Amino acid sequence: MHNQSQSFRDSTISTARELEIELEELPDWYCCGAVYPLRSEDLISLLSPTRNLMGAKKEGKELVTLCSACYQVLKRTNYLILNDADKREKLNNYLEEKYDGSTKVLHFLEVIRKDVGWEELKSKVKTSLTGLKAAPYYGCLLLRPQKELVFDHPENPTIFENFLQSLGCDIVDFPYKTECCGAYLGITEEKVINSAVLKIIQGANKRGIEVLITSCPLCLYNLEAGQKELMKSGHISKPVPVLYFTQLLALALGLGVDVCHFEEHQINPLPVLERLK
Amino acid sequence: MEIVAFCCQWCSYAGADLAGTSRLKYPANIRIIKIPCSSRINPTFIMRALSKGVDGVMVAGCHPGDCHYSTGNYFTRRRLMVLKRLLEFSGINPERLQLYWISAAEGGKFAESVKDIISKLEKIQDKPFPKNPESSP
Amino acid sequence: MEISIEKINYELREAIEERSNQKIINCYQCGKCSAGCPSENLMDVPPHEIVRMLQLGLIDEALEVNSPWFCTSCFTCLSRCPRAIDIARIMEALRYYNLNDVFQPFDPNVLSDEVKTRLPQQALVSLWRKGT
Amino acid sequence: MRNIGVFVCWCGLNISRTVDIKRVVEETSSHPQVICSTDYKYLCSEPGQKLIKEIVKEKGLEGYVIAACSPGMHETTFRELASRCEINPYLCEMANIREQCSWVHEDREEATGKAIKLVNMAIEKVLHNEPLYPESFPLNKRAMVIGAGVAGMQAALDIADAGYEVLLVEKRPFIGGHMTQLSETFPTLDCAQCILTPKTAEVARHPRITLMPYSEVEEVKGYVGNFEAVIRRKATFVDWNKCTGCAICIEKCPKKIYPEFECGLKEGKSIDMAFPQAVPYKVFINKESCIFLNQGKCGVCAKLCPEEAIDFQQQDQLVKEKIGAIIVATGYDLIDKSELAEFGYGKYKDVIDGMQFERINSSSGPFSGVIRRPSDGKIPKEIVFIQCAGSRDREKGKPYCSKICCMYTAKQARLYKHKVPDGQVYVFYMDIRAGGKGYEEFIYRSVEESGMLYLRGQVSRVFEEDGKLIVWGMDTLSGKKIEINADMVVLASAIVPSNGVKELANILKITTDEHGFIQEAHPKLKPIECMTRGVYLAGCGHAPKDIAESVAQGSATASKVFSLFSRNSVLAEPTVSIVNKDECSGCLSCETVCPYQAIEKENYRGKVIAKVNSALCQGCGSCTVACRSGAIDLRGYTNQQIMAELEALLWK
Amino acid sequence: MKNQSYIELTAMLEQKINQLLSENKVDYLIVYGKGSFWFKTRPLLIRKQTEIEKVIWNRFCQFNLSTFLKPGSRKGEKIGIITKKCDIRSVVELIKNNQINKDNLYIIQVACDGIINWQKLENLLGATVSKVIEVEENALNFVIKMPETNIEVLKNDYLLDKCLICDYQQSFYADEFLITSEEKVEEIKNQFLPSLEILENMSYEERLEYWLKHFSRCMRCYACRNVCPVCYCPTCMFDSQEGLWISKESKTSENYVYHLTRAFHTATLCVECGECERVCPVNIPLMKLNNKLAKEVSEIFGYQAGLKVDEVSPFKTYCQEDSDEFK
Repeated sequence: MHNQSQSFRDSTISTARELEIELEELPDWYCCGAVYPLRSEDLISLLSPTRNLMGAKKEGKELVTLCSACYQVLKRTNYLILNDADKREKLNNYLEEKYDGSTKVLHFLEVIRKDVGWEELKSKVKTSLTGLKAAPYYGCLLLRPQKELVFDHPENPTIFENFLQSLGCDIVDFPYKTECCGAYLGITEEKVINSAVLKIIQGANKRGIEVLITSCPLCLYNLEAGQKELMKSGHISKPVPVLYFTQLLALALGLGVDVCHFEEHQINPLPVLERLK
Repeated sequence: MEIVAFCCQWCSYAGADLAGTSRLKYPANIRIIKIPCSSRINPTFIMRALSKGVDGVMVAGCHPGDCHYSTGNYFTRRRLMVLKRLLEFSGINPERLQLYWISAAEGGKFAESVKDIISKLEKIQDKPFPKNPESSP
Repeated sequence: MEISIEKINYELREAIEERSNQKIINCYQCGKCSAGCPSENLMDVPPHEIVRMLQLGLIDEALEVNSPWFCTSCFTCLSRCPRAIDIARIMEALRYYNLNDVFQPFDPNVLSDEVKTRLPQQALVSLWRKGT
Repeated sequence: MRNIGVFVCWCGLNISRTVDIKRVVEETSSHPQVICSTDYKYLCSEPGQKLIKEIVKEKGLEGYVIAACSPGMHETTFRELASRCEINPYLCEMANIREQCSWVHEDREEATGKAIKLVNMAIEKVLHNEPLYPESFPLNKRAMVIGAGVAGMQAALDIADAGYEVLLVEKRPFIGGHMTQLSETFPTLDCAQCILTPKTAEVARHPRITLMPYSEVEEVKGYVGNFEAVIRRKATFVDWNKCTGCAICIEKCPKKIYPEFECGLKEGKSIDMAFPQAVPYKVFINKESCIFLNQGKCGVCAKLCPEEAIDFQQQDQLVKEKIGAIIVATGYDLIDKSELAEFGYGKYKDVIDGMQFERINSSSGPFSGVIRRPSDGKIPKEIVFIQCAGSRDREKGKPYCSKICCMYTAKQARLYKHKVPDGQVYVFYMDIRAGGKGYEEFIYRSVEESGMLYLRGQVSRVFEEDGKLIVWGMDTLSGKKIEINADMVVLASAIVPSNGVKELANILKITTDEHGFIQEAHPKLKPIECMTRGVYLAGCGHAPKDIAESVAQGSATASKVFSLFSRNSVLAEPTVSIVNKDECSGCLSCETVCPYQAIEKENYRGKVIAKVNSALCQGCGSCTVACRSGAIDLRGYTNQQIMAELEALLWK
Repeated sequence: MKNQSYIELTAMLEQKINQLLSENKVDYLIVYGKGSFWFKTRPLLIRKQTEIEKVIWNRFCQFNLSTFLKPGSRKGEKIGIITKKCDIRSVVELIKNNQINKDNLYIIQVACDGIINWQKLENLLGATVSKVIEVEENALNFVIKMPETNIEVLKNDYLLDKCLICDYQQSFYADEFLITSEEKVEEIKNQFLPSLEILENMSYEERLEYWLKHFSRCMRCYACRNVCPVCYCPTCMFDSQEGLWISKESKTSENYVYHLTRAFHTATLCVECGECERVCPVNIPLMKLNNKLAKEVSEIFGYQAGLKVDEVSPFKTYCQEDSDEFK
């Protein structure tokens, strides 16, 4: 994140400060592995997320993630450790010390909902984003499988909508918000991305959506890269900028554009955002 | 080896019958006493049986929640939990008392349970209650 | 198609059930998974048919098709499946059995620098994870 | 001490193959109380029973043991035989040497040894048996039917026609149940109202049926033949003795609401009548929405009512009723909207369930019979029906088949085609289950004549785009993913038990299955009896079923009630607990363990002691263990008997 | 607690009783009276104020008087009873099990500092026990005054086991709690007698042998049953159906069934007052059975007998979520 998603990082850190949420980088964190291991015997891949969870436990803190993928991996790992005694046992054999699954895994959105609250957030907004036709793009990893993540309703999630509402945006009902972007296949199987992104962007255009909001670096990348491709091939004319929810939050809280690093984006959001100031 | 089985007539006794109609085989040293509900089993029956040198007592009832008398087996469960510990404290290997939940549809489970208790009893080293204790100590 | 006891590969089916921890025979072929699958259009065989193949023990056939490689593990199928079958896990298991023969590890150097700078590590890590 | 006879059955080869019958006979005849022991090929056969009868006469037996199959099989046979031999039936015991001996053991030696033990145990038990005589209780020849749907009404009518009083309790303010909401019915397509109204009218005017609409059962005490029910008659705020149904009040009522009857599709008033043919033909006030009841002003209806029937002071009333039998016909509801989110149900107006379609299609419905979509009233040109919406879905906790969806979907599709000939119908199905007279033919007539498209597969998602409903489905037969831009989507939603059934079940002490449907006493042989004697079961409260079946069940329960009422008293099983008054300490430990509240208090020699209500007692015997002094014992399974069996078993 | 305070308490007691009788609050009282021997006491039933001076209160008042409520409970007479804290729990059980009506009962709890186990004194002094003048005490020791010498013994060695684990100073459910000013309140100590562990650690065979040895000495005099305050059945099951459960002869196997059954029957009711063991002529360690069951019951169901009048005994109710150790 320090390298490629400064936008995500800085916007988060600054907004958190603004909202008086104490964030602290996990000392010597490990990469969670990005995908939750789906083979039942694959325990090794569970180790690094477990180490992170244990790290948080040592700190006696809740583990907050920004990225949907990390969220999915950490929360599911925790779920497994909590509910599968046998696997817990096996895992603990690999670990320096026992971990029991007691760490609470939260997404930054949940933290805002829990510690700030939508009403409170509204009151903190300096530049309301009224008139900005925004739609959330949840993607997959935040919502499914609901049984393990219990993040929001898998078919009709609302947490992003509530968030955007408090920022003053005009919410557009966007059925594609829960459709997949093609995930890591973006690298090897372009057509997966293109077909997925095409659906999503066309849907967005039809509804006059000006900006899509996400919390997943990969979603963001795919949506942007995909759009560029599709514009080349002329499948879409009107690109839709994609932003991290924290960037929009930063703007609303009046923290200025520099924390947002809009230059990172392949589809420049500024034209859309100009209006706001 | 001699084993007494108390079976409630609605679930486990019917289960035993099913084991029969499905011609499942199990050892012959089990004697079934039919009772209306496992909650009819007076702990003294079990003490009596064991003190007369029976090797094991098997109690079988409907699965918790499916009791024909709706709550009977919940009481059985509590009573036997305590009885098991009392027997153990009195010097009788608690394995000698086994309780199984067997529904009328579980002929297989009945046969298995009989084999189970027998294999457990075979493992037990210590002798059952002496036939004439007067001479023993 | 001729089915025979020799042809039906139960060992491998069980192995796959084991690895994926899914009861393949639970599927009653409603097709809900395929209907919602984002990459169905790119697969030679839609997800529910893969499961059907496995049910019939036609493992070799199942291993030949490209479908597993197009599964993005978005869990849409799982979250709507009336029988709670996690097809993503089944696909993962199939990928696993395929790796040995068809898989050639991905070389990041083929990517343009432009892509490399922008692409989140998450993408590469996932890809390698899935492909190894 | 008694003279016992032992009869050992060969059961052809079934027993004799593994058990040495001769030895069993010899060994047992050595028992001091056994004055004769004999065997026969088939004891249950005519000659077998004749043989027993003769020997009983000749030897003057006072009780006997039958060593044969399981008591579950033939106990009744041989106990009836006993009474024909002038022996108390409870002096006959069976030794189960087939199911629990010859069939499960191979070693002849062991099997024979066991058989002998089992017979000895039975002998000991008989020796300690007491002759038992079933107690009889008077019974109250009056039935209560809970639920005035088509099943309940049928039961009520049959019973009333047979000359018995019936109490018909219905929680909605009108009778007829869900059938009143339907437009036409499969497979004959005759109008639901047209075939139902004659029945509702008949129920209303029947001299022996007491109708209790807008009422709910609060409490039921007692036992078969002698139940006592407390029923809450909810306030309608209208004096129904005065109301003539002139409907002026409805016309003038300022408060608009969306009544449940029209499934939220058609506007109604706060004071209203559910539908034009409602029985009773009376208006009622919706407590939640009425302006006067909530804000204390308005009262237009009261001012205008020519009969001065409006009574805002009206209160719920609790009435006590004595009845002898109860029929539960509580019916069904449809699965909750939130469960079907992937179909956009509850989110998009034009995604409706089957019942809503019935209302739309009904001439008294929101569009007076013209098929329009709720959102904009347009006539849908492309319509998608989705079967198994929630049914057969383990994950939604409804693994069962709702049974009627295949049929009513075909019906609705067909009716749609009749009214919108140029419209296109798509039906997503998983299997077609049309097991009923003329059902299969009906389905195929629909498919062939009306040219609708049946797609084999489920729908994954429905969402709105450009004013259309995008349906993502699968046709597993072609292996193709199907995308349809539809104008309207109709879900054949899963059927669930109507709410409140669980509570009612507790009140009636009957059981419900894991889905909340009421449990029958035996899935095959007692499909309409409940676990509690005197309580019977009809209609969809038991499981999803169609109108014909519900009616059949209604009549079936009625016939059960006849056979109960045809006697002047009920016999109770004599195998019940009994208290030894002098030994009872009055600690009443037995009271709390009794599942049937059969233990009552009684004053005896200046102390309070326990008393068993033998009508309530079901003979589980839990009390006999709770009782430390052994003052309560269970007839037929007394401590003596069980100990005797135990002793016999320990003989070496 | 000095002898002085026992004398004070006795005075308070007499005064209270006097008041109760004079105001006809009770028809009679069950109290402690002087026994046949200097260290013995006996239960006493007094109806008249004139009998009051017979009332005593000292370190030898061992009986659990609630035993005498069993017969009294039937006739509607008003009864007053003197109890130690430990005994009240059995009164509570009798009330819980409808054996006596609280309205007809007046409970006087008297502060107690532990009861001296006189069997141990006898064992210590042998024949000279008759020479004892009195037993004084200081902080740690009992001082046994003899004509020639004084013998000092450690208190805790000569108190009843149950007293070692009892917070006897607290008032509990009594209508009247008599306590002198200078009392200190002790906190409750470990719940269960350590002596169980020895038995618990034996092998099954050793344990069986241990019990059979004891049971073989049982004469089935039924004293344990008759003295037990919670053995309130008008007819015990072993009497009612003679020879049904066990044969009349006192064979070890029969005794085994008798004692285990009794232990099971009193489980959830036994308040561990120790009367059964006290009265046993052949000193069978019956309390070990009772203590064990009390321990198990409280571990499984978190229940202790005789603590609350409105508490339901675990055998009279059930919970679907009970741990299911059976298959």
